[in-house]
Amino acid sequence: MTEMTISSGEAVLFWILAPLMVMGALGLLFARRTVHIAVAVAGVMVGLAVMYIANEATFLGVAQVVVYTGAVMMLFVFVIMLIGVDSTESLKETLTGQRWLAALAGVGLLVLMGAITTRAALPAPVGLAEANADTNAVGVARILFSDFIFPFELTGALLITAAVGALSLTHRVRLGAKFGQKEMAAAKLKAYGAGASSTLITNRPNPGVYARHNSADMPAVDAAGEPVEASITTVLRIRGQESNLPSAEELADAGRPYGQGEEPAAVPGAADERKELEQ
Amino acid sequence: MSIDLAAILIVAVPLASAGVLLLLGRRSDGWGHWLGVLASAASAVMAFVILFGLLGRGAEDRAVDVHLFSWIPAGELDVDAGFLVDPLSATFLLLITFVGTLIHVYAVAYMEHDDDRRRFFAYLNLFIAAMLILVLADSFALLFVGWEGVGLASYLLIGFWNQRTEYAVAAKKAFVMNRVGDMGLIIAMGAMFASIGSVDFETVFAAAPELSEGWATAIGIALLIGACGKSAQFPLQAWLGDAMAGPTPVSALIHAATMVTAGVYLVVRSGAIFEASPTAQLLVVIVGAITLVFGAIVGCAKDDIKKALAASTMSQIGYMMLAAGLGPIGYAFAIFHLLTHGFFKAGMFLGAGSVMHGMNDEVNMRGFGGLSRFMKVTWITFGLGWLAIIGFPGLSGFWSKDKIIEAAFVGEGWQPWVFGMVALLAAGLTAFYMSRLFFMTFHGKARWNDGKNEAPGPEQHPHESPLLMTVPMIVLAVGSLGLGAFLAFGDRFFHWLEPVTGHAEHHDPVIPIPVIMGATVVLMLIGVLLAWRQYWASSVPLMPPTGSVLTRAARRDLYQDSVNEAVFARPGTHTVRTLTYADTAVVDGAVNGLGAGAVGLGERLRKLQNGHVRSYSAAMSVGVVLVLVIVLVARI
Amino acid sequence: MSILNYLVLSGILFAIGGTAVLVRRNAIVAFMGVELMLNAANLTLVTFARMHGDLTGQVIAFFVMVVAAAEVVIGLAIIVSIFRTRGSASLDDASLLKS
Amino acid sequence: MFVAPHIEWAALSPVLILLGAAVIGVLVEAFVPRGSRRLVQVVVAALALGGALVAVTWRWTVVQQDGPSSLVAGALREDAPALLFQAILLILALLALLVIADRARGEDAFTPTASAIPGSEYEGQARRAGLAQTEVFPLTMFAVTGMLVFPAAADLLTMFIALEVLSLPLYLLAGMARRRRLVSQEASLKYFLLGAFSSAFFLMGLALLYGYAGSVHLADIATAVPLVSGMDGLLLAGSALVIIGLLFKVGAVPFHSWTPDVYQGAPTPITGFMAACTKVAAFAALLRFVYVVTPGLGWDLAPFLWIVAILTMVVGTVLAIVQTDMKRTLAYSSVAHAGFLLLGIIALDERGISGILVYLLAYGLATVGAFALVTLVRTKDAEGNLVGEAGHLSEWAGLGRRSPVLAVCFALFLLSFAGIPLTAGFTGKFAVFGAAVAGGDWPLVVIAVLASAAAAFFYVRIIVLMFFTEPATGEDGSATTVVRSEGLTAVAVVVCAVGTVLVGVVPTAVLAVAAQASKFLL
Repeated sequence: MTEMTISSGEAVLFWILAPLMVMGALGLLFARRTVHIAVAVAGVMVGLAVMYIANEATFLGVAQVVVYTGAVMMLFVFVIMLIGVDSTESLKETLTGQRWLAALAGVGLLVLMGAITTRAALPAPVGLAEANADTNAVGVARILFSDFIFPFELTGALLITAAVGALSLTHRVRLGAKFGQKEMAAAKLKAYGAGASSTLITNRPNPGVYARHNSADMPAVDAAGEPVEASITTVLRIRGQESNLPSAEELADAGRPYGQGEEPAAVPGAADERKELEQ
Repeated sequence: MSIDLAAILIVAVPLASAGVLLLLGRRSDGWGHWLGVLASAASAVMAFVILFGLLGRGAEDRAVDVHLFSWIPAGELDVDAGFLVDPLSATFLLLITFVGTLIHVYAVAYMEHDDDRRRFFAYLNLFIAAMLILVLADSFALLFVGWEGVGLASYLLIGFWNQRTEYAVAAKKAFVMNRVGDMGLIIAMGAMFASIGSVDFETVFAAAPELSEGWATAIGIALLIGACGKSAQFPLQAWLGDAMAGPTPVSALIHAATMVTAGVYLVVRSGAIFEASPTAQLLVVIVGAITLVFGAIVGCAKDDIKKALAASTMSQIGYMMLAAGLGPIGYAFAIFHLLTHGFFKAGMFLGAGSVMHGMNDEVNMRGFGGLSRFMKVTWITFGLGWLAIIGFPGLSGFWSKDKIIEAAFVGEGWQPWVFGMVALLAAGLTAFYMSRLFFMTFHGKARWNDGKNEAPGPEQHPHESPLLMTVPMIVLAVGSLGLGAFLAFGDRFFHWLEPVTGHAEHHDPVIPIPVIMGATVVLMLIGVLLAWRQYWASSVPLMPPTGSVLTRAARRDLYQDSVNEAVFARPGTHTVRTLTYADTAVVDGAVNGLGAGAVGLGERLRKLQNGHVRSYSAAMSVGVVLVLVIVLVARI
Repeated sequence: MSILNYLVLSGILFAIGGTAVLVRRNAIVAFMGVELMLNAANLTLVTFARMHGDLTGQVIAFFVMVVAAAEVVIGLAIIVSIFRTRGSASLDDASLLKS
Repeated sequence: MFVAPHIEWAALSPVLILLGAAVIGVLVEAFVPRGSRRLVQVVVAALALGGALVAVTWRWTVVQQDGPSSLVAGALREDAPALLFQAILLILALLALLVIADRARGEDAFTPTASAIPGSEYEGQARRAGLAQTEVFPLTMFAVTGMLVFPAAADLLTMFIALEVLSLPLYLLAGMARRRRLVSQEASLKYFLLGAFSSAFFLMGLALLYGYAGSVHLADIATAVPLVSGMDGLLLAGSALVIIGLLFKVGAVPFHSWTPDVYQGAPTPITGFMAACTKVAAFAALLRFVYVVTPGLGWDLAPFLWIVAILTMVVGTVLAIVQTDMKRTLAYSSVAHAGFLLLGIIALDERGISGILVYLLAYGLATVGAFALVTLVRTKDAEGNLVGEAGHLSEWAGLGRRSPVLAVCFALFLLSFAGIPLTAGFTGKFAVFGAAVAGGDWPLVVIAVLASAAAAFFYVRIIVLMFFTEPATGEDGSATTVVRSEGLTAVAVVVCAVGTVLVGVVPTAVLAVAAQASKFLL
């Protein structure tokens, strides 16, 4: 076995990638938005994939991208979407002493792991040129299907467990009759017949057409000239973004070309919205 | 019947009976108690079979090892379960089964009105079986089984009337204190295993003389702790008084005749180990001497008849311990006193039970007095017990106690003087407090409400107990009267025990024997006389004389009694107070403190278990860091 | 430049992952910390494989990926079911069990 | 170039039977109609456990004859200790399965459907529709499979995979309690997160040991120990981390904090199952690792193991004293037992192996039995509706009067925990402490004896509570009641009780078998 040399190209690659990866990992400690963290960690995973390839583990590098970045981290992102993509977390610590313990543990692990590896008199690296003679994938497969055939089979149990577990925690058997369009209509009619005035049989009225920027926030007008409240989606009303009917002066200005009259800032909700966007 | 079979049956019969009674439950309520009596009696018959079997052999062949089965064959540690029948265990077999059977009979009447009488008998049988295993065991491991068994049974029996919380608490206290002693025994076994590699008697005692003194002392002290726990010796004596909460037959059986003497048995049985370590031996003597005096002083001040008897038991076992610690010269005396004590103390406990039976379960002696007219049999039997325990010449106690006092005076240096004088003095104290007890109960003026006097409390109609109760008392009284003389005659008992205890060279005490004997008798008479003056010839105040408001007349009486007060009662009470204080503060304090410390520590640690998973992971990772530091500290 | 650099990097990532488990309240983020720890171990394995000239380390790393994938499925399923119950994935909220 | 590995199918049969049963269980979920699913699952699981037990017995005779051997390219090691650990595991798992399958009052201990939001209308519908989370059975089978591989695992990777195979189903099962769903889900989350955390440490240890020896086979590492120099840091840190990963599973302090929470939150039959079986499996693996890899490291690892053992015994005992919840008390007592068992590991003596075997059998029987009884003691509200298990200790007061048989059995298990003679617990303690003394670990034994004496205190406290205290009725009229088991739990309890007594009174046979298995051969 001959001693392996590490090319300077690999060194350059390492010194570019490693700081980036550490920064990405630090996002795990300091970033506030969950989704940012997930993307940062996914970045670390890609970095790892590159490092695997640099370490003559081509197959693993590709698998890392496919399995980790492609599947595992995306699963994380899915779940983050599920429980609220814009969830942020206050970084204020509530448990007394936890910061100190965490610092102690973190620094301790760092120092110890560093000390263990740097103090060890590691033998000169052999390199995988020989082992990878028939390509890396073939080499890996040989070991996988000979020495580690039993653990390999055993992982099957693991994957089945995962599938069964995920299903039993999330899959719901339908109990009772299916509630389709037909049943929905029948139920609505029944409720209307019972005198529940809040129930509409028909569609809601469309919003108004006196649009200046977004017709969805403008109520429709009934025959008496009064706004129809139900014509605006509740979401807008909760956000306080619905508009009021234009006043007589505004109506008088309606003929003017857009932009020459008053600013749309007169519309209360719009101002808020813009402010939010600027943030 | 062979000795082997008898030895197995003697344990199996009461055990089976206990099992039957517990399993059948209420269905056996009607006849259960008689089954219990029968089982115990059958054991007693077996005990006699064994006795005669042994007597039929030569002195050298009087040790039969009954192999039961191979119990724990763990590698080098090979523990066989087997019984050792020899004169020592046979003596105990007789005591346990004979006295036990009498107490069973007594309990049939005593517990008549208890709904759970059958269960009581099941426990009694269980106790008998466990106690028999204890004395029959041929290894420390099996002895430990019996040891735990009697602990459990006594726990069940003390707490039998567990409707009342304080009784259950007393039961628990006994259990916990015993556990401390048990630890001593476990440690002793561990030490034996480490140093000798075995825990069966034969190997251990054969190897004991070659043991280094350090090991022997360690094992000896650990065994002593075990003995102290079980025999209520200083400093683990506190539970015995509280244990009087149990029904009186229990007190007679467990806390007078059998279980509390297990410690003495252990020390005598392990004689070979103690002989290898003079330090441990000296400690045994010291413990015995302290308890002897302690019990006697406490006995002087207790007004509760059963507690006074319990204090006396403690003190008498102190005598036995003292003797056992003297080495081969004392073993036989210790066992002899144990045997006679078993008879007269059990008799007196039964007598106390009979008094309570006649007095509506009253236990305060200040509320007794003049009962001799109403319960003749009880009076006479109790009187014989009293004479025996104070060492009245000719009665059982005289023979056995005198020997111990003499033996205590044997030796060189300061020890014979100190221990001899302590033993001698205690004889006087014993005479005082036992006479006090006897006179306060049976003589003097009646201080209970007989409908005519002005004594407080409900009206009492003292009456003699039924035959089932008096007959056992009579039998035991006969034992108190003649057993000592019978066994001491021609040193017959000591020759009988010789194969076990070895032959002791006869040394002369530092004071001539007749002088010791004379001094003992004189001290005894002084004690009786003082007690007679204070508790028979003069009236006994209904309230304890210290710290209470008394009438002028009572005060004058006090003045009259001030000598007695000053000599005995006052220092007595003060000492008792100090001792009880020391007891509560130090021993209870240590036990409670350990408990409180554990609870306090627990409460602290509990805070760590705050339910936050992040705290858990923090604990884990800090743990990992610390572990790595510990592991690597030498390397990096 | 020697393979030691990779080992030190993996040590750093391992420590960061471990610390994240302690400081992050969001269960998902804490779990990502665990994943980072597993990946750090993988990097160590791959580096050692190169050092020894033996592909076993790579095979083990591959196994770890599979295990991690299964673990992620289970873990996220548990987190989702907790979230559906409590409306929160904060680890500090889940502290009913304590002494 | 590629040599197909030789696979010893016969020797693998116990694992294969269980794995097959698990897969069949999953298929049953898919294809058998809901009404008969449960019955089929129980039968399949019980047959598989029984079959595996027979297979293990058969392999035992083979190993007695032919000696130990390596299986499937060295992934597994078939030797006497492994088979004995597997046998104990299967017996305990079979007993635990009876408890899991029992439906006292027509309800099992599991939620009708784990996917329902607790307290939601859907959950009520599911309950009324009589749904049952029958996935519990295949999941249990998977867990047992992992446990079965654990004692035999001869390389660290197999050990790691087995660790995950046994852990993942348990994470899930912990969250499936019928009542107190919130707490149960919390237990599941905590167990999962901390378990994943600890397996990351295990993995890092594995990686370091691979770096040290260039192999993950225990035997290769052991041979490398005297040969390789200059990398002791890797070896020591790697061994320590691997041991930590295993100590987490056995619940040793300071890696124990999950134990009380998870034991309390998980469905009680599952608590019994994992308290008994996980401990057996993890101690088996720990034993193999320590005895095979680290004998040469004795002096370097001893301080660490000593400290952990002492902490475990003391903390477990002390915290058990201050608990008020029955399951938590038992959980802390199991922590203390882990400490006692560690004595056998530290002993590094052949007798340690047989001691641990016996101790685990005794502990497992008492644990399964005790938790089985916990499932039967329920609280009843003023209207007489059952509201759940009686968790608080005070609710156990006076049980000896109303259900003497149950209380006596429970007391027997407690006495066995306390190590009172003539119970199995005594035999176990005796064997383990004896081994530790022989190994020269004197101070540890003294601490252990002190701790077990203190521990007796809280066991006795419970016995006093059951027999000598008046039963309490809550202010709202709630009371404690004992439900009749369907029969399965009763069988399990009786078997456990008989076993506890037998191993205590006539331990000869058990000790003799254990003594035969007291050697790990590389």
